[in-house]
Amino acid sequence: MAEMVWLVPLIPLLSSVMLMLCSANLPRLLIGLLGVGSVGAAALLTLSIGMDFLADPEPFQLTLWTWMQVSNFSPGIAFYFDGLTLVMMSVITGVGFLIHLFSTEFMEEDASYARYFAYLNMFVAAMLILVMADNLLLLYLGWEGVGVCSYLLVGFWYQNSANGQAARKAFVVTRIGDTAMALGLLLLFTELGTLDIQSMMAVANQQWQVGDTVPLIACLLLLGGAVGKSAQLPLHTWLPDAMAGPTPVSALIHAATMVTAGVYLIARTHDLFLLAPISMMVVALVGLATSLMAAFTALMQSDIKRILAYSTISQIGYMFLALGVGAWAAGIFHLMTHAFFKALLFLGSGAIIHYLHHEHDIFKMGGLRTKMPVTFWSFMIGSAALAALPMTSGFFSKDQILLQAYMMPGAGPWLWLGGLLGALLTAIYSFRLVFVVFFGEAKTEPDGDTGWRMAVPLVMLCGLAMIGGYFIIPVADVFPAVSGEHPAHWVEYVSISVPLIGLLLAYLIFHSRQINMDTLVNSSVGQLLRRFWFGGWGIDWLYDRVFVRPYYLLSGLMKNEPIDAIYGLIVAVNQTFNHWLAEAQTGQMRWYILSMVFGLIVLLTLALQIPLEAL
Amino acid sequence: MNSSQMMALMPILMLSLTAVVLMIQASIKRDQGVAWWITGAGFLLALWGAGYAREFAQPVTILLGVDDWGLFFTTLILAASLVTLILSKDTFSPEGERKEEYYLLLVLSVLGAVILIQSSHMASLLLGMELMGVALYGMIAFPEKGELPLEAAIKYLVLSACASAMLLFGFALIYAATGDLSYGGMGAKAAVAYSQEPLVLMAGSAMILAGLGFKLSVVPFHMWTPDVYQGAPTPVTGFLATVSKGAVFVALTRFFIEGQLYQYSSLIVALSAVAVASMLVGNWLALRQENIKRLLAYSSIAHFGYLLIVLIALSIIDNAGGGQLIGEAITFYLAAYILTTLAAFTVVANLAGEDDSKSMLGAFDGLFWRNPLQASALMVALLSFAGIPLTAGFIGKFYLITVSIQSQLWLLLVALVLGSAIAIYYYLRIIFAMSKTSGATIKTGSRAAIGAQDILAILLLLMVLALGSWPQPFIAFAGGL
Amino acid sequence: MLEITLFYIAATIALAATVLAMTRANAIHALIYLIVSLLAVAVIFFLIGAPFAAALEIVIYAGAIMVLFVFVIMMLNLGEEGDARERGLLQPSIWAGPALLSFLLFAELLYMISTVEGPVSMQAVSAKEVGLALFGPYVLAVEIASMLLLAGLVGSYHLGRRYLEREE
Amino acid sequence: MEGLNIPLNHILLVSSLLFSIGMLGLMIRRNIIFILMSLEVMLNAAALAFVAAGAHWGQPDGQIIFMLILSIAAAEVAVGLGLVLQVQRRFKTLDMDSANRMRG
Amino acid sequence: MVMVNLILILLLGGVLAMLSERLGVNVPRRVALAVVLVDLGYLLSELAGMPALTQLQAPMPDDPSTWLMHFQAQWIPAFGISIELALDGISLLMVLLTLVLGAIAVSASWTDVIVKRGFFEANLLWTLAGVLGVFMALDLFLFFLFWEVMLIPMYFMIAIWGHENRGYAAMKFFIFTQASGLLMLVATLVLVAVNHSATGQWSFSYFDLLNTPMAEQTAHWLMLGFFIAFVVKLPAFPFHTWLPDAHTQAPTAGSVILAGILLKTGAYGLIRFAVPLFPEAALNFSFTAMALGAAGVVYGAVLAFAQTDFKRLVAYSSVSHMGFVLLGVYAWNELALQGAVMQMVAHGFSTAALFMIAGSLQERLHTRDMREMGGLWQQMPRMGAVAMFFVVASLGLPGLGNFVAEFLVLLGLFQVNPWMTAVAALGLITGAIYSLILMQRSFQGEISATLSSKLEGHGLADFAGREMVTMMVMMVALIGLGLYPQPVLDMAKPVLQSLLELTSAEMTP
Repeated sequence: MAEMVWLVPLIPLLSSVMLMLCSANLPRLLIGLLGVGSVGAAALLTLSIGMDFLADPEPFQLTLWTWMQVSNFSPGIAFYFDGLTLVMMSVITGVGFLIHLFSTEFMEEDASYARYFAYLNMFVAAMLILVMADNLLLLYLGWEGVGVCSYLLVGFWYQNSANGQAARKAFVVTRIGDTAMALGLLLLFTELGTLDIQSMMAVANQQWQVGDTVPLIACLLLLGGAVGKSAQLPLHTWLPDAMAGPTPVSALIHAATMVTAGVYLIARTHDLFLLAPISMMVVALVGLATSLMAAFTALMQSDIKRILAYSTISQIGYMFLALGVGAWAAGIFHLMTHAFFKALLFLGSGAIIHYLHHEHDIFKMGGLRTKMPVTFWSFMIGSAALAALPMTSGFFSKDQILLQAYMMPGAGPWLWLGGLLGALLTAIYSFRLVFVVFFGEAKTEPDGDTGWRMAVPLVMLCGLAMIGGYFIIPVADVFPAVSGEHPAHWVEYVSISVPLIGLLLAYLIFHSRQINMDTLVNSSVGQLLRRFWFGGWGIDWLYDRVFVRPYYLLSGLMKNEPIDAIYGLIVAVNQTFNHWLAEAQTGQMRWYILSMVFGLIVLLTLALQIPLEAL
Repeated sequence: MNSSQMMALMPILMLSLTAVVLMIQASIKRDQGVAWWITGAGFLLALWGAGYAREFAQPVTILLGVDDWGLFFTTLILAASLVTLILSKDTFSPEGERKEEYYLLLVLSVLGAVILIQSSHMASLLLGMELMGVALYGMIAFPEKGELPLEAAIKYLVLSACASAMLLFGFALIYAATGDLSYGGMGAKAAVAYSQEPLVLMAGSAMILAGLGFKLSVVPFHMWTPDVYQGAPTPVTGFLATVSKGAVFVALTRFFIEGQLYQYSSLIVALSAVAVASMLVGNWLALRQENIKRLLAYSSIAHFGYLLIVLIALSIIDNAGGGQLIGEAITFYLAAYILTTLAAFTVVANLAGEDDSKSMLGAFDGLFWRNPLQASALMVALLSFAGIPLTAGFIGKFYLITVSIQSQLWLLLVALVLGSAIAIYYYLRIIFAMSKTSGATIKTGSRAAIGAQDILAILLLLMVLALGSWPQPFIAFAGGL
Repeated sequence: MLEITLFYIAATIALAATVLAMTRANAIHALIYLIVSLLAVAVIFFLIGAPFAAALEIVIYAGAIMVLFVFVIMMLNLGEEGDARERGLLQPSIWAGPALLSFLLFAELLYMISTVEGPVSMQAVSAKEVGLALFGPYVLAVEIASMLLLAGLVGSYHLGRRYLEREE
Repeated sequence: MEGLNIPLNHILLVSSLLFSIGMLGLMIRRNIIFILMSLEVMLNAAALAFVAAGAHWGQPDGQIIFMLILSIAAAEVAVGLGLVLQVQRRFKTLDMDSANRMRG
Repeated sequence: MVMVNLILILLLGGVLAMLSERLGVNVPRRVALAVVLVDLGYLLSELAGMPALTQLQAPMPDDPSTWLMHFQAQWIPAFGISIELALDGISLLMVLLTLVLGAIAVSASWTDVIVKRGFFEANLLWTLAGVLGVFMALDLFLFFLFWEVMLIPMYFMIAIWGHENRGYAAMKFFIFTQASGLLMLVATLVLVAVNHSATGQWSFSYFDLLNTPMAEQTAHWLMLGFFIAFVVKLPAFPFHTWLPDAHTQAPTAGSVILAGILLKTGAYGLIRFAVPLFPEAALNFSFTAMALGAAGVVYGAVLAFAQTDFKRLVAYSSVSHMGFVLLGVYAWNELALQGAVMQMVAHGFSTAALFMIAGSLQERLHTRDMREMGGLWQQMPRMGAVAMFFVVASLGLPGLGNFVAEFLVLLGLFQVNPWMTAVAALGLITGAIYSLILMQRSFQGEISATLSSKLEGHGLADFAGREMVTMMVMMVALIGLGLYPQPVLDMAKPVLQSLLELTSAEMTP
C-alpha cells in the first residue's frame, strides 16, 4: 500500500485538471462527485496507508523521479512518509473531505461551481505535496502551490475588486515570507549540499554545533516563511482580509490546513531549530506575541469571520509557542485539534452566512439558537474546544502546550503566564461570539437550517472536536522525547480554570450583562484601545504607510521611465547641435565664404605648429 | 611621347575624341538623341580604353602617371558617368531643350575627372580639377527653368574658385619651398625643404588641403554642399557626388602619398581635426533634414570624414605591411561609396526629377508599396550608407575600422562610431517613410513596364549587395592594384 | 637697386589699386583700379625676369579678361542706384568680421614668410625657355587647357545664349 | 636677362597681401561682379607667387603655371559672367545676399 | 550543410510567402507556418540520426569535430573570414526554441495583420533566419552579420505593422541595438587585430580567438564592447528603455519574437562570447554585471507594476526576468548558468504567451489600456484561465519552468554573492505584485465603464481552437520544463561544463 502514496495527491490533482479542462461541459452533479469524490478517495487511501503504517511504523521514502540534476544539486520528486506526514495527510484529506462535502451545498448556486472545485482540489493536492515532500524544494513547490490556490480562492468572486485586493494581499504578504524561506533554502543547500530533509538534518547535526550562527540564520529565514504562511507577527495581516473568499475555503485553507504549514515546516526541520536555540526562543516569542495580539483584536471584531480569523492567528501562535519551547508533539497535536474545531467553527459560520444572506456582522444576528440548532451546537462545541474547556479536544492540546511552556528552563513561567492570558481572552471572545449570535433576541430570519450536505460535516467535525483530544498521534519517533517531568499541580489547576473564568466573564458581560463594560469602553482610553485593537494593533495601517503607499508612489513616479531621460538628453544634445548647425546653413554665400576662410585659418594654425621632430 | 604612352592615354583620348565628335555633330545637325548615343558610345569606348591601357600602364610625361589603380578608378568613374548619362536622358528638361551642350559638358567634365585621377603633377591636378569644375558649372546651371539651379551654380562657381585660389596659392608656396611641381619630385625634395623652411611647406600643404577639402566638402569647407546638391539637376548631383568627389579623393591620395605629406604630424593633426569635425557635423546636419538631396549631401560630408581616416592612418602604418590594407581600404570604400551613391541618386532622380518638392521626405511616403523596385534600391543604398552588413558600405566601414584599429587612431574611431550611430537615425527615417502604409493608398495598379531606370536601379542594387556579401573577389582585385 | 626701388613702387601701386578696386562702389571704377593693379603686377613680373609672363599679364589678363568684365557691365547697364546701394553696404559692421579674418590669414602668411631666408637672387627665365618647356613636358597641359577653355566656352555660350534669346 | 636681386620673401609678402585683400573683397562684397573681381585678384596673387617661385628656382615651370592660371581664370570668368547675365535676368539684382532660396 | 539549409529554408520560404500573396490574402500565413514547420521537421529528422541529445559529449573549444554539427566554408579569406556554423547543446536548444516560437508567432498573427500579409510573413521568416544564424555562427564576422541583419526585418515588422507609436519605437529599437552593435564590431575587430599581431594570422573564428593573449586593460575594454552589445539586446538595466516601447508597439507576432527569441540572442552572446573570450576581464567585471542584473530585476518589476498598458507591463516584466539571466551568467557556475539557460527557454514561452494574450485583447477590444478592461474573465473564461496560468508562471510558481530557472540562478548566485542574491530575491516579491495586478486590472474586478459602453451588451469571443492549441503547446512546455527540466539541462550541461573548464584556468583569482 505504501508505494501507492503518490496517488494521494495525484487523485485530487487529476480531478482538478479535469474540472478545469471540461468545466463548461459537466453537469453539476458530476462536478460535485468529482470534486468531493477525489478528496474522499484520497482520504480513504490515506486511511489505508495509515493503517499499514501504524501496524509497522517504519518511515519510508519514495522517489518518483529526479526533478533536476545540476552539479551536486539533485532534488527529486520524492515523498517521505512518517508519523508526522500521516497526521498531516489525515487532517488534510479528512477535514478536506468534509469541507468539500459542505461546499457542495454552500456553493450550490454559484455559477463557477466547477472552477471552485477545481481550485479546491488543486489546493488539496498542493497541500498534500507540501506535507509529503521529501526535500525542501518540493515542499516549496507545495508551499507556493497552496499560496496560489489560496490566492485564487480568496479572490474567487473576482468581480468584486475588494476580493481581488484581499487575494493579492494574501499572496504578496506570504510571498515575502516565502522569499525569506527561499533564501533559507539557498543557504541550507550552499552550506549542507542537499535539500533532502532527512539527510540535511543529519548533515547539519554533524556539521554544526548548537549555537552556531549559520543554522541560526537559516532557521530565521525558514521562520520567515513559516511566519508568512501561518500568519504570525509581523506577516499576519493578510489572513483577516483573506476571509473575502467563500467560507468553506476559509475553513479549509485559512483555518485547518494551509495556515498551519508554517508549524509543519518548523516541526519538520526541528533538528535545525534545535541547533539554534535563539531561533527557538524567537519562535516562542513570536507565537506568544501573536496569540495575545490576535486575541485582543478578536475581542473587538464584529465580523464573524474576522473573529475566527484572528482566533486562528492566535491559535497558531500557540502552536508556535509550543514549537518554540520544544513541545513538538504538543504543537502538532494542537494543529490537529485546531483543524477540527476551527474547521467546525468556520463551517458553522459558513452555514450562518449562507442562510443569513451573506450577513457577516454578529451584532445583526442573535437568537439563532433555536432557528439553526445544528449550527448552534456546532458552534457550542467548537467554541468550547477553542476555549479549551475541559474534556474538549482543545483542552488536551492546549493544556500540554501550557504545561510544557512552563517547564521550559528560564523564561518558561513567563511564557506560561502569557499563554494563560491568551487562554482567558480566547474563552472570552469565543463565547462572546456564541452569546451574541445565538442568544438574545432574534434580529434576522434565516432561510432555514442546514441541509444534509452541510449537516453531516458539521456533525462529524463536532465529534472530532469532542473526542480529538483522545487521539494519540504517531509522532513519537519523529521528534526527540520530551522530559517526562510534570510541573506542580497548582499549575495544572490554574491552566484548567482559566478558560472557565473566561467563559464566566463572557457570560456576565455579553449575555447577562451583569458586568457593564460600556463606561470603560466609552472612556477615551477605552476608545483608543478599542480602535487600536480593532484595527489589529495598527499594523495594517503601519504597513500601508511604510510599504504600500511608498511603493505605489515610487512606481508612479517612475512610470514614465526615468532612465529614458538620460537617453532623452543624448537625443536633445544631438538635436541642439543639429539646430545650431542647420541655422548656420543660411544659404548666404558670403557666410559660406567666411566659414571657408575661417577653416583655412584653422588649418593653417594647426599646420604651422612646428612639428616636434623639427625641434 | 611614344606610341606606347599614347596607348596608356587611351581613355583620355577616347573622351577627347568624343568631345570633338560631339562638336562636329552639332555643327552638322543638332539632334540631342544622336548626341546622347555618341556620348554613350564615347563612354563605352573610353571604358574599353581603360581596359586596354592596363597593358601600357606607365608615367606619361611628368603630368600623368597611368597605373592600374588609376585605371580602376577611371573605369569606375566612366561607369558612373554612364549612369549619369542614362539618368540625364529622361529625368530632366523633358521639354526638348537642346541638350547637346550638356552632353559635351558631361564629356569634358569626365575628361577632367580622368585627368585628375591620373595626375602626378600639380599642373595636371589643377587643370583636371578646373576642367571638371568649369564643365560642372555649366551642367548645374543647365536647366532653363527654376532659380535653384542658377543659385546652386553661382554658389558653386564662386566658392569653388575661391577654393582653387587657395589651392593655387598653396601650390605656389610648395613650389617656392621645393622647386618641384610633380608629386614625386616635391616629396623627394620636401625633406630638405622641411629642414630649411618648414613653415612654407606646411602652410602650402594646409592651403592645398583646404582647396581639395572644399571639393570633398569636408568641414569646415562643406557649406556649399547641400545647396548645390539640392539646386543641381539630380543626375548632375549624382555626378558631383560620385565622379567629382571620387576623382578629387583619388588625386588627394596620390598627392598625399607621393608627396609623403603623411610624415608631417602637424598636417596629420589638422587632417584629424577636419575628419572628426566632418564625421560629427555631417551627421548632425543630416539629422532632421527633410530634403533627401540635402540629406545625402550632409551624409556625404560625414562619409568623406570617415574616409580621411585612411589618409591619417598612413602616418602610422606607413608603407610597410599595412600599406596594402590602406590601399584596399581606400579602393573598397570609395568604390562602395560611389556605387551606393549612384544607387541612391538613381532612385531620387527617377522619383524627384527636377521638381524640388518631390525630393522632400514626404514625397517618399509609402514608396515601398507604390514602387517596390526603386524603394528597395534606395533602401539598400541607405543601409549601405549606414553600414549594415551584407551591403558594400559595411565592408567599407569594416575596412575603416580595421585601419583605425591597426593604426590605433582611437579618437577617430570614436568619432566614426559616434557618427555612424547618429547616422542610423536619419537613414532610418527615410526607410520608415518609404514603408508607411497610410500615405500610399496602396495603389500598385499603374505598374508601368520596367524601364531602363528600373534596370539601372536593380543593377546597382545587386552590385551593392554583391560587393557586401561576396567581397572576396573584389578585395583580391583591389589588393592587386 | 633700381629694380628693387621699382619693385617697391610697383608693389605699392598694385596693393593700393587692389584695395581701391575692392572698395569702389562703381563697377567701372573698380575695374579700372583692378587693371592698374594688374599692370603693376606685370611690372613686377618684368622685374623678376619673367618678361613673357609680364606680357601675357598685360595682354590677356588686363587686356582680355578685364574686357569681358567691361562687356558684361555694359550689357547689364548698371545704374547709379546700384552704386548707392553698394556704398551703403560698406559699413564697418559688414566688413569688420571679414577684415579680422583677412588680417588673421595675412598674419599667418606673414609669420610663415618671415621664416624664409633673406635675399635670394632671382634668375631670369626667357620666353624661349618657357616655350620649350611648354611644348616639351607640358604639352599635355596645353591640350588639357584647350579643353578647359572649350568647357568655359560651351558653358558661357549656353548661359549667354539663353540671355540673348530672352532679350530679343 | 641678368639675375635680379629682389628677395623672394618680399614678393611672397606682396602676393600674400594681394591674396588677403582679394579674400576680404570676396567676403564683404555682395555684388556678383565684384565677387568675380575679387576672385581674379586672388588668382592673380597666386600667379604672382608662382612666377616669383619660378624665378627663384630659375625654372620655366612657374611661368607655365602662370599661363595655366590665365586660362583657368579666363574659363572661370567666362562661365561666371554668363551666370551673371542669368542672375540679372532671373533675380533682377546682382546682390548675392538675395540668392538664398536654399538653406537649413 | 544542415545548418545552412535551415537558414536557407527560412530565407527562401520568406520569399515564397511574399510571392504567395498573389494567390490570396490568406495564403502567406499558411505558407509561413508550413515553412517553419518544415524547417523544424527537417532539423528533428536530422537530429534523429545524431547521438542521443541527453548524452552529448562536451564540445571542445579547440576541436570543432566534437560539436554536434560543424560547417565551414571560405568566405573572405583575405581576413580569415569564413562561413563557420556549429551546433552544440545550447545552440540547439536555442534553435529549437526559435523554431517552435516561430511557429507560435505565425499563429499569433494569424488574424491581426491586415495589410501586406505576404511581406509580413516574409519579414517574420527572415527574422527567424537571422536569429538562427546568430545562434549557430561561430565566425565572429558572420555572427555580427546575422546580429545586425536580423534587425532589419524586425524593424519592418514594428515600423509597418506596429501600433500607434510605431515609428518612434522602431527607431529606438534599431538605434539602440545598432549603436551597441557597432561597439561589438569594434571590439571584434580589435580582438582580431590583437590575435593577428600575436599569430600573424587573420582569423575571425571563435576557435582561434579563444585564448587570445592580451593585456588586462585591453581585455577589459573589449569585454565591455561585447558586454554592452549583448546587454542592450538582453536587455539589462539601464540599457533597457528601448524594450518597453518596441514590445508595446510591435504587432503580436513581433512582440512574441522579440521577447521570446531576440532577447535570448543577448543572453546567448554573453554565454558564448562575452565571458569565454575574456574570462579574466569578465571575472573582474562580474560584480558590476551582477549588480546591473539585480537592479534590473527590481527596477523592471517596479516599473511593470506602474504600467497601465498591458503589453508595456509584460515588457517590463521581461526586463525583470532577463535580470536573472544576467545574474546567472555572471555568477558563472554550473547551477547559475543552467538557471540562465532555463530562464531563456522558459521566459520564451511564458512571455510569448502573455504577448499573445495581449494581442488577442487588442484585437478584440482595440486597446491595450488596462483601465479600459476589467472583469474580462467573465466574458472570456478560457482566456482568463490561460492568462492566469502564464501569470503565475511568470511570477515563478514552482512546478513551472520559470521557477526552476530562477531558483537555479539564485542557488548558483548564492554561492558567489549572498547579498546580491537577497536583492535579486526581492524580484520574487515584486514579481508577484506586478503579475497579480496584471490579472486584477484586466481579467478580474469590475468591467470598466469604457469597456461596457463599448461592448453594448455584445459578448467577446473567447479563445477558439487555434488559439487554445497554441496556448496548450506553451502550457505543456512550461509544465514539462517545470517538472522535468532534465532534457534541457542535459543538453546544456556538456557545453556549460566545457565553458567552465575553459575559463576556470584563467578565472581562478
